[in-house]
Amino acid sequence: MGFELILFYVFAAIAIGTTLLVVVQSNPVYSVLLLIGSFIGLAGLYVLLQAPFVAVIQIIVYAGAIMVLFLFVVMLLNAPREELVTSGILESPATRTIGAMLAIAFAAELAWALNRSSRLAWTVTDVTRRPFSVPEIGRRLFQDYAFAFEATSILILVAMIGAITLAGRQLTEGARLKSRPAGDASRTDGGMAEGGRAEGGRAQL
Amino acid sequence: MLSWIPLLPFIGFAINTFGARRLPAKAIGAIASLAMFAAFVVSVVAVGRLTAQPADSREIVQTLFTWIGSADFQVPLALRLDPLSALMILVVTGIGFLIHVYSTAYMIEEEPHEYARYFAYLNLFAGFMLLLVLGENFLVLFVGWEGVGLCSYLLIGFWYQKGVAADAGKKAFIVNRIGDVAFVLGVLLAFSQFGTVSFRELNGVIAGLPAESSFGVVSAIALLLFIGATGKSAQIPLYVWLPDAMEGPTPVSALIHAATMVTAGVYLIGRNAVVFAHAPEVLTIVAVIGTATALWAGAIGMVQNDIKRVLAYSTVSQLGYMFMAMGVGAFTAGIFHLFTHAFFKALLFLGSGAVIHALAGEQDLRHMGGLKKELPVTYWTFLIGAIAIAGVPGLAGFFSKDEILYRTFAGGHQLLWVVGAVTSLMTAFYMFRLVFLAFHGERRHAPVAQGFSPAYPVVHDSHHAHLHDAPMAMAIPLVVLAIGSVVAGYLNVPAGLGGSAVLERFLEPSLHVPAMEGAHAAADHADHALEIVLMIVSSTIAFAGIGLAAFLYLKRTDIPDALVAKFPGVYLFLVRKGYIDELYDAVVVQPIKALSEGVLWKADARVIDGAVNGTGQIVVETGSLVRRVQTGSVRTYAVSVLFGAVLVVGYFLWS
Amino acid sequence: MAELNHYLVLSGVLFTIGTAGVLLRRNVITVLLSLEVMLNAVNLSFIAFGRFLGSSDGQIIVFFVITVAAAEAAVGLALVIALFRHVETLNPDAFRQLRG
Amino acid sequence: MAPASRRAGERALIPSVAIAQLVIVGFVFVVLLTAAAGMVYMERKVAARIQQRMGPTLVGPYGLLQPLADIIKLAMKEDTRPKAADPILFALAPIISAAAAFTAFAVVPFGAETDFFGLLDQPVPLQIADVNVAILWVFAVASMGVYGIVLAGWSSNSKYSLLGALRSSAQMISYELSYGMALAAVLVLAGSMSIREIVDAQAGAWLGFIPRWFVFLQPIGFFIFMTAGVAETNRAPFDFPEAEQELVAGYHTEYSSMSFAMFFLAEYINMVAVSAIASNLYLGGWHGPLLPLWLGWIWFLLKVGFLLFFYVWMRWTLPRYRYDQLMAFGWKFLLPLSVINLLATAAGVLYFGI
Repeated sequence: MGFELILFYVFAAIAIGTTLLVVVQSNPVYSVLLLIGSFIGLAGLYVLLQAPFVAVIQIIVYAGAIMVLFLFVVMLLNAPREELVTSGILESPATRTIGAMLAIAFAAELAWALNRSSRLAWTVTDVTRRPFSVPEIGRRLFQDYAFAFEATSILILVAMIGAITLAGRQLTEGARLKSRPAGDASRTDGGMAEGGRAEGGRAQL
Repeated sequence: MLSWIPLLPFIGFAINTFGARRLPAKAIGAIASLAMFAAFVVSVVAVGRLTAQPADSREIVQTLFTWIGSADFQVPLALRLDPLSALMILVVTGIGFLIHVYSTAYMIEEEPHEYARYFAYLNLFAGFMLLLVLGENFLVLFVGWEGVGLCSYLLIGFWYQKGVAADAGKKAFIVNRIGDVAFVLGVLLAFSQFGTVSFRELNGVIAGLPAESSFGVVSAIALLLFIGATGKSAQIPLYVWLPDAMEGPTPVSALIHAATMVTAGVYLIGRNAVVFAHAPEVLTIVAVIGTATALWAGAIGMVQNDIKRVLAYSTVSQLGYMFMAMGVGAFTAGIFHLFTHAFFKALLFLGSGAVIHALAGEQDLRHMGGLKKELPVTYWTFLIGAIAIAGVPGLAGFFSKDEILYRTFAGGHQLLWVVGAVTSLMTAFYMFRLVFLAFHGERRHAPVAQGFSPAYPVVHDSHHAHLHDAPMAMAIPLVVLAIGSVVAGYLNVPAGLGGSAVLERFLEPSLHVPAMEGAHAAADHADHALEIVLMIVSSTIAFAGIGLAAFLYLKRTDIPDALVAKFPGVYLFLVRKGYIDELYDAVVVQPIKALSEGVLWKADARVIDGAVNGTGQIVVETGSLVRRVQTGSVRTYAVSVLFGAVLVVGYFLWS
Repeated sequence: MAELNHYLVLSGVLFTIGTAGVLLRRNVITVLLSLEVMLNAVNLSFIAFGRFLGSSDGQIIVFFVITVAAAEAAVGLALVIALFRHVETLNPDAFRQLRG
Repeated sequence: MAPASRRAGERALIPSVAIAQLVIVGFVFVVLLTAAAGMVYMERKVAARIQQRMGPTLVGPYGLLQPLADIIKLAMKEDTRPKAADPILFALAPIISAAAAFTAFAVVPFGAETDFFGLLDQPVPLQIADVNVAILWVFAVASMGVYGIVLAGWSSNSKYSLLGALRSSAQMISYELSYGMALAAVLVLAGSMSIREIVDAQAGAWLGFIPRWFVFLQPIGFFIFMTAGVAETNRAPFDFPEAEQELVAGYHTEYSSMSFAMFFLAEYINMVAVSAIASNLYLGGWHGPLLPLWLGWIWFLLKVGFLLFFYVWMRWTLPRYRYDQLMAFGWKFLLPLSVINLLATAAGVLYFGI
């Protein structure tokens, strides 16, 4: 049992453990942090897979940017713990049970598919043991995948604008205030008050 | 360089369209006229270059760009200048320019922006007309063809406040459509059969074929094109729009409905001389139709009382002459007549315009008379025009018309010749009836200004006041055209009079028709004696007509009324233009109306609307069913997605 | 050393966990996190395949996945905030206004 | 963190080298700790000098033992925690910060390869791990550092902490962009992401006397890097997280004793890391005139020292920005500037083969 295999099991354990906790955790803040942990585990696996570049990117973008975003939102919304008894909201237990069953079925299918493919016996060509150097990845990214690259950049731009328009409050509220008769401003105040609560964070608990 | 010829008027059009409300009237008129003059100059230069080339291969082609390119169907937007089109552009730009100048004075009483609109249309027309005559292939020609049709519609209905004018415009447009359909069909047939829409290629291909003894493809093409021509050039049965077109401003009648557009049909046949030459039956049809039109229109023209309508019918009749010439294979003669006719008919129209202008809108001959003293310039120029058209020796009309008659006779169509001769008698008669009624005798006063078109505010009460003769801007074009009407004929003095048929030899390359060699040869070494004789005959006919007119309308002015009283039927028949309009209305218009009514309330309302509404209904129904799926619960959606995933994966695992 | 199947099994497990999270949790944010988990599971299999087939495509595709994930997170979270302002809860079952 | 270093260890086949590696790791750790302590002393001294005071003098000669005293004092204190605070995160936050600070150093070389005067049968690089994506690694760890602060602020459940945390995280995220752009410009020049290779690319001199340091090719880049670096480490004039006048002590208001010390430690280690990286990327690392290569680490220490002094100097010279000014500066000036700088560099490399 080689060193690399040990590492694999270590990282796999980290990934699975943290991920499980992410899902069962009732406090979103913990979920976020645990997910970061699982990302780091995955990054380790990427390194084992001779993809250090992706590993680092994974940490920078996922752990460093996206998760910070999540954390901020959680803090901004003052992360209400999941209400175990859902008051007023009509739950659909049927969907939940069906969902659970489907998830299990899916897992079964995956398992089946895997032990099928295990007979395919992948063999590693030694050429690929060397990690792909960053320059060559970059070259492929900007030559073979140039179009996809540009498309994604546009996607990002659109997402950014969309996020701002969706979540940006004071701007839109201001605009509404201008465009609306003054009598209607009460709702805006409500919004502001709520914003204040969100800003205040857990301090109010 | 060629492209500039149609382009210049278009530029003028653009300027006058967008500057309509900003530019002063003088500027507008000046711009329009300048555009035409520039086009004329360019044309002259172009023609100069053309003539510089060796006589048998004279042509300048300018391909601007590939207009339509699909597989083997390549249509370039190309202009081609050859002797025929050279003649045409000279006529269009030259006479067009004169008429523009004339219009600047004639339309001066219009509102400024109306004035601009008028000149914009006029320029637009000129541009399209030039495109028409310069087009290298059928499609380019067709653009011009439709363009001039549009402009004629716009200009006939220029005073759209007048219901009559608007109706006349619509009538012209619709009647022209009928011809255009045939024209398009002809072009399509030609393309499907010979795979080209270029004149030269088509004629080249067909020249290779033997003349069709029986009615075949070429004949079909020729016939369709001819029908198109009848639409544009107001021949039986589609001539009915031209008289009504007189509702438009007089200069428009002069330019579009006398000198240029209406001759497009003749030009079309000349352009495709080879095609027609290979379809003898169609040629015969052309000849017969032309002759019939000439006679019929002449007959109606004799009894009309509206000065412009007389001229209109005269135009129709003269066009009939041209078609007759074409029909007997005397293409040169036909084009020649087109050329001379452009001069004197434009002159006559402008003259009548001057009269109308002077009389503040009066158009009825019965309320004119004695204008000789008051409108000297108009009178003399008009007189020259009349003499020219009557065919008095020495003037333009004589040479061209005589050429046609001679060719007809020499071509072995004696019957047509007889009819033509009679028609020329009529021509002389109604022209001088017009002259005498309008200018001689003493003034028959009009009921004071009423029934005038709103466009003519009463300048002054026409009672006893001194009428003002044509102002400079109108007089000069009249004089120039008068000169033209005199000298134009000498371009083509027939060999019989020791002339050397310059024009004929000039046009030869364009109108040269291998298949007609025989006829031409026959005509050429037909003894000049015959030609002289025929000339004498036709001149005497002309004089006879003049004399008759003089006798009836100067000496015994009672006889006409007596005649009317004697044969009321005939008179009424002619005055009512042979009830043709009524006939068409009954035979064509009403049935179509009834049919469309039926379609509207049966097919349209029930079937089509039903289909549409039904579709909408179905959509609504299904929607109200399907919307149940949209539970709005994100979880449900997620579950369904996963369900799909499970299915797909499962499928791939089993297969 | 670790075979391809090790990685595939791992990715499958992670994916299932993520799926379960998406379907069962009552907190939108946790649901979004579970989505990220699923994406990562897929990324892992991509890279594993890429490495064992000896091509760099796997890694490149992962870049695109990460980019899209970033966009998705941004918009998704913005939506969460906007929704939270209307209905004072994060329970996905509460967002029912779009019922047909 | 872990994967990279472990891979380095795995690469070393000969035991003695492996031992040397471990030695180096421990050495780095110790040096960093002492460096932090030294920094405290230096900071106080320099501050004092700038303010025309004597600074610490009592503890030990010239007050050299002052840092030790500080540490003991901190250790002695009671470790308090607000009632409503989130216990786990409250404890975790400082650890994350410190760990991130240390990890950044894993890829920073501080000297040429050496065999320690023949002690080893094969030269080892003076560095923990030579990764071929080292720069990105630094970047990644820097982004990890944010969590320590955010969690500290949020978990200690006090307005000041939260505001400080939000501010500092926003600030760090904003400045990371310019930071990364500046790094990118350098690696475009060097054509590699391994810091060691970048340093070696700066060996030698132009015209014999101007050392081939990238700072001469990248003056703007250096400026951007240092500015962003200061902002990353939340030092003056960008020390908003602990803007005393506004936020008491920012995100670590509620912390005391060792957990506070950890933040303190993290801050100083970050400074050292940034200085070390800066001197590697721009000032030619251990390359310099007059000294043989195996003594290059002296040059390295000198450069780092100078940069650290520069830090302190700045702190006591420049006034603090206002928060909106800070953001405006970061987004509207520094970022565009760094983009332009990157483009210009790329163009230069592409067309003039610099």
